[in-house]
Amino acid sequence: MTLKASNLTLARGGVPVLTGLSFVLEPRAALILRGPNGAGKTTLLRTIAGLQPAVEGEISGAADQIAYAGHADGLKAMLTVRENLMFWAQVFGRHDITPALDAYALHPLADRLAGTLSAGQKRRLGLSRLLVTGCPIWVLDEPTVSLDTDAVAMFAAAVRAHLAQGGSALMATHIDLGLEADVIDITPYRAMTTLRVGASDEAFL
Amino acid sequence: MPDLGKYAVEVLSAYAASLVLLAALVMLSLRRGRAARAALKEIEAKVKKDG
Amino acid sequence: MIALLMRDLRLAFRAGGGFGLGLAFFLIVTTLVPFSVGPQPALLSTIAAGVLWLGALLACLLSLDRLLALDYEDGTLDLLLTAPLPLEAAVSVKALAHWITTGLPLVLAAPVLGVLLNLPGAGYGWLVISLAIGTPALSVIGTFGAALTVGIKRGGLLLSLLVLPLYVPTLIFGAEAARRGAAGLDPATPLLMLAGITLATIALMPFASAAVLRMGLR
Amino acid sequence: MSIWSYANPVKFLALSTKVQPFLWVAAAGCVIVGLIWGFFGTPDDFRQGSTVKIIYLHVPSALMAINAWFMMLITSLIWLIRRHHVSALAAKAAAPVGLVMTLIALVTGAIWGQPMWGTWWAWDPRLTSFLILFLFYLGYIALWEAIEDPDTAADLTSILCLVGSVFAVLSRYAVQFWNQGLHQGTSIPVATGERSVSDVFWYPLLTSMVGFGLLFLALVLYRTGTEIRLRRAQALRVRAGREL
Repeated sequence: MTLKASNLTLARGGVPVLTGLSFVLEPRAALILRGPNGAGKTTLLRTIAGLQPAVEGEISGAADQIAYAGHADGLKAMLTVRENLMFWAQVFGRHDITPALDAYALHPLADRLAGTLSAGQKRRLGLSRLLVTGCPIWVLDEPTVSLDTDAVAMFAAAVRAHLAQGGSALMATHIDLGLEADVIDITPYRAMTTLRVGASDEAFL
Repeated sequence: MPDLGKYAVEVLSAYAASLVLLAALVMLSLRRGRAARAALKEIEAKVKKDG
Repeated sequence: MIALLMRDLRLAFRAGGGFGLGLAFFLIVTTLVPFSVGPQPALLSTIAAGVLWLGALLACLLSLDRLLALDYEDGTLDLLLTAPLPLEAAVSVKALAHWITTGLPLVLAAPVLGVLLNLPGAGYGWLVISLAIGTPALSVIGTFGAALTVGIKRGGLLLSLLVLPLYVPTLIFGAEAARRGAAGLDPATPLLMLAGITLATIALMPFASAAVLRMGLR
Repeated sequence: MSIWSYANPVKFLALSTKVQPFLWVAAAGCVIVGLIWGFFGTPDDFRQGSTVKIIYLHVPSALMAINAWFMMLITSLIWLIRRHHVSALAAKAAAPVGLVMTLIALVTGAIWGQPMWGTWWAWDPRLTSFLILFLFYLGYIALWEAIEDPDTAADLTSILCLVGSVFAVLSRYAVQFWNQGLHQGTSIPVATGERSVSDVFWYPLLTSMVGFGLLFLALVLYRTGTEIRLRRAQALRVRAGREL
């Protein structure tokens, strides 16, 4: 499934942050977003994931293909690792969570309550959720936050395996994962404050 | 002043209460309106100076 | 959908899940009533049906602010929004889970508390029936209120302010049915109206709740 | 030129600034004439005595209390369908006015009810409905205040207004079913065209109702202007902040 975004204008809090951004994400490819804080990486990823509408432009090939992982992992402290994963697998209509446990070395933790895990372990659990969704396009916002070197390696391996199976990944990260990935710097697409088209407060300027 | 008979207190208090409420509403609206005008003027002047 | 229901139920029954809080609240409110109005059996038996309905309603309200706020805080709502599950179905399931963990225990506990308030013998059946028909509406309407206030810090009080007026028709018909039942009158009309409200809210409110959630999470 | 062109804030402000002086004068004139005429120029009712004079406040405010919600319902729908900001802000501006109108109707009603029914408050369907309406206004205003993003606030309050309208109507019937009530029938039945009020009372009442209507309009226009200015100030501030 090819994800295409063309001529996107995106707004945060009603004010345009990015404009004129286009990219294509082919199967088996990864695309890494770079840009300073506040450049609009999270806004872009949330828009691609369908959590907010684009002000202008078109996104194709995204419907029901996307597994999104944001800053929060959607874990329940009072459920075990296994129960948390099983829940997300079932929401996406699947049942097998063993590969996910394998990929992030979660077997020893499987019956611990998620609330008792360390921050890095929680993050591993959150990332393993991507594997149980079975979705071909991963949209990841700072996936490596609070991961140690080993865990980053596990993540890189998981992404590589995902790409090898025909999947694709779009992520915002500052860490070099050693992937064959295109990098797109979104700084030049920053919307000028004079840009009015489509802003929710446009009528008031 | 008309003769209000035995209900004078009721009638007068009804008028007084209503007029006070209406006056309060108008006053509050005007105050908020003036504050908004002032705030807008300030920011418009600043934007013009900067840009 | 079943997965979501099972997860919500499991969370409610685990430690800190809040199951039983509503029930305890219901018990305390019912216990406090005689302290405030006096212990005369005749007085208590006339107000019993209404007090029990009001207590159940308040107990329902108590757990609403956890209904969506917890899922919002840990990011589950965002992830559910991107999942292939329609949001309308998700909020319906969450309302159902709320009813099973809050409404249903209240329905079952009401007759026991009726004893404390001298509920007339004829009233027990109708009280349970009216609560069983009416409490699902409370959960569904409450879910709408929870969806409206989901992104708001300290939205609990606001949630009550928004939801309580919406509860008026349900309370009127529900308590009326229970009261008529207790007084030995025919409760059919208010019960049918109550059933109508419940069915209509179950059918329509999830769309409003889902729309509101989508707008609020944007 | 279509009516929608006034959905543009600048045009709306220009027009509303132009008509407002006339509106204020007309509103004040009608309210004052209606009330003075009613207060000094009408006889006492043979049953209700001088309390009948309260009608010149009670009926117009009750009328506007309902019309204000109705207006909010329509402007909310326009916002949801056509996304005109002025419409959403007009709904926001009208809510406190409606709240005060409801309060006046409740207070005058209670003061009137005391000598007539022997009680300040009765759980009569009309009184109860107005109390519920009051609660709806409170909730609506509180929701506007609680949400930071103005567009999200407009969206959510619009839906609340829609859902609230349905429940308000439902409550009206529920309350009627629940208690038949003391309140007299409607004073101005629209359908039959027959009035239960005689001409002596009717003309000052009509003047007062027109006055309250104009006052409502003037207040809403003024307050909508305030909201537009605040919104513009916020928009400019956000953008000025991002330049830095």
